[in-house]
Amino acid sequence: MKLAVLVNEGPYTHQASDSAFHFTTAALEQGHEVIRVFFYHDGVNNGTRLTTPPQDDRHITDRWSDLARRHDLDLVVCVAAAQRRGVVDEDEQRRNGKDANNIAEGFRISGLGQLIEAGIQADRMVAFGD
Amino acid sequence: MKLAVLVNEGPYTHQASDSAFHFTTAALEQGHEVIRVFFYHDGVNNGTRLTTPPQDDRHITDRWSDLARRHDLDLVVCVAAAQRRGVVDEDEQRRNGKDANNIAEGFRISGLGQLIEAGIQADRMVAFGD
Amino acid sequence: MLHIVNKSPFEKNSLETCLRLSSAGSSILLIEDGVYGALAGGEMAGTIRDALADRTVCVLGPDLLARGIDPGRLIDGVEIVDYAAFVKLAVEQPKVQSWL
Amino acid sequence: MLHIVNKSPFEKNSLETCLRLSSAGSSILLIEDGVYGALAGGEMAGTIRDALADRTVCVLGPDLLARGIDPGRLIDGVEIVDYAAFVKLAVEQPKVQSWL
Amino acid sequence: MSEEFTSGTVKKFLYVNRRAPHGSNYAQEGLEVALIGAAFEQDVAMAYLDDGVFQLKSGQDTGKIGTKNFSATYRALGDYDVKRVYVERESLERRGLSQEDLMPLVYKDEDDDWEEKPLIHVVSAEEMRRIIDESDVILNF
Amino acid sequence: MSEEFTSGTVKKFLYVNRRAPHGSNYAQEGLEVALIGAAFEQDVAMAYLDDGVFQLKSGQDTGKIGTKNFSATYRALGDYDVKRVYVERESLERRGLSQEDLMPLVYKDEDDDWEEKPLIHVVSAEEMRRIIDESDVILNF
Repeated sequence: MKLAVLVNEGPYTHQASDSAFHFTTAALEQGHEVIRVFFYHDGVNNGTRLTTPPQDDRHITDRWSDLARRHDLDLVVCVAAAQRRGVVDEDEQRRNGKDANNIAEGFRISGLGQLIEAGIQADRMVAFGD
Repeated sequence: MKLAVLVNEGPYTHQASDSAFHFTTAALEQGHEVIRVFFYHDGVNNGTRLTTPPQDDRHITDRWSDLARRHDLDLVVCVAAAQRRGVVDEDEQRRNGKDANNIAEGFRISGLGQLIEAGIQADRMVAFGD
Repeated sequence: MLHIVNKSPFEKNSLETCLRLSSAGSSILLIEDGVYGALAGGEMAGTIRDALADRTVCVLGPDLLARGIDPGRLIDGVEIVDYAAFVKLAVEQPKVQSWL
Repeated sequence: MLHIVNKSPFEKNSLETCLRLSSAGSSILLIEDGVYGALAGGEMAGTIRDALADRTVCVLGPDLLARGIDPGRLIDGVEIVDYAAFVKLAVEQPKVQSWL
Repeated sequence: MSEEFTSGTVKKFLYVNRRAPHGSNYAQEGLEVALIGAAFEQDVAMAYLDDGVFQLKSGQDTGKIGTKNFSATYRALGDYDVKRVYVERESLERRGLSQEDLMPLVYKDEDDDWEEKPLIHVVSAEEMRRIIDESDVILNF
Repeated sequence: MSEEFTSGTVKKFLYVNRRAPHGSNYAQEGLEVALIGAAFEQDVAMAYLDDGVFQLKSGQDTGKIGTKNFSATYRALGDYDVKRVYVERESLERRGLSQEDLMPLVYKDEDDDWEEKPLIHVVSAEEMRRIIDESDVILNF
């Protein structure tokens, strides 16, 4: 079955990103196709490579990047939400005249249309948030 | 009177940072001394220079930076909370082997002790959050 | 003491807890979504009226205006304050607590 | 339909609203802080028991364990599921809604 | 827009709005989803319940808190071909509100000589339950 | 630590914990503040009420959700010279809990031959109100 996942909160502050990760992993293990993980609201903060969590804690962003690499997952960060919160890739850096970018490996920035498309294409969309 | 302000939520997602800004401005206008604004939890996300909010919206980070410049405000971002969320200055960039930093002008990263000190030194500490 | 409540009482329990644990003589300031607690016709109105017997209840005017609530819709006895008065409340009361 | 609730009913109104607006035959899954809603001794227990008459109520085991709640403390009839069963619930039910 | 994905598939999207405006921006960002979504030619409906009914309160003016007054954007719903906006009666009543407190949203009915028609339908919990059950993709903001 | 700031001033700090653990990290980051704060030789007390009482529930095991099990850290409170931990009885009762459900936190009393003494005091709403009123700096997490 085709599944899509929506993540509405940032890493560490709320459990949403953890729950979404475990759900996505379990879905992949059962052979389902996860067509997209969309990061909206504060969820965009999952996509920064600048985090350094304590050594004895999980690394939420790296975990998503790894999962994306192994399963060819499409991790999409909403551009409008990302601009408000300072998550930037090379394109956005150039377009908005910023002097740095912070997007993590495996994440891409795109429009809200990608969320709607996921809703249309997927058999189920499961949302995690506050 | 000596006041301290605590901001526990990031920009745009919650009104906390807006309320804290208006409160701080009003306090300064009345001649009070604001000895520190401390950013904790998701509040650390106020201190990134990479945001690009819509043209017709307020720029929350720039507004804090401007206020700090005009009133010599001490804007402190909690280091432990910042590491979890990817807010990085040059020191943190070096220490954690990151390839970029994103701290905004007028903000500095320091320890939680700065919050306790503010609580001891200030006559009143006012917290804004979720 | 100045107690600050910023959440709608229809969604979260902050106002209820603040009313349970605030003492006579204290001031309660409703800000952000907390201002909905002052609606005269709302389910919480009775509890707020009880509190008014021995506590002061204020709402932040700018937040009220943002939400389109006419002052005439508020519980009688609730005062409307601006940010300047918010600062004065924090300074006049010996202590401040935000019920986050 | 699968209804997912992730907030404690003692703090927020999500579970109450989910119970009001879910239909007979639907499944309700409590995750994260939502698992506290399944406590047999809690104030919400009566509402959950009523829902069990025509709906299925599950709690996510890993979240229950994290919070130190022994399965013996849950309302009778509430099922404990793991992440694999969470996925199965989402797949078996024709639609999914998270009450965020 | 993205016809390769959308052609042929029309799903019932329901956006459930349960939070007050301004205190957080879930309301604003939720509205953005609905408006973008309308361009995909899906069957879109909005549900307002719990504190979400405050989003539709008339007379909102954010001038003194300096945030964006997105409440004007709700008036665009009709232009974006969203014709079904449901508000739960019980949620209104618990908050001491009635339909008269809400913005008078309208749409122009192209099948009826572009007559202006009300967009908001105040419904019971029972009707809201059915609306939810009949939707395919349900997102809460 | 920072003696230039703290010498001479001893304030009553009260950390009010009202949120459940794990669903959000306010509990964990609030505990971090209390432990750092203890090093400043202030008079520190903890209050647990509403869903905050769940923070002290015994037997927490985050192994299967992969988050940090910071509940062990509460046992350090006594070592950090925090000797007053108050739990509101009404909050426990509404959740069907009693003191037996909580971690048995203790501290070693240096004035009483280092005897282990219980750290947790279950108090009424009335007592909690007085504890709050008597504090100087009150932070909610």
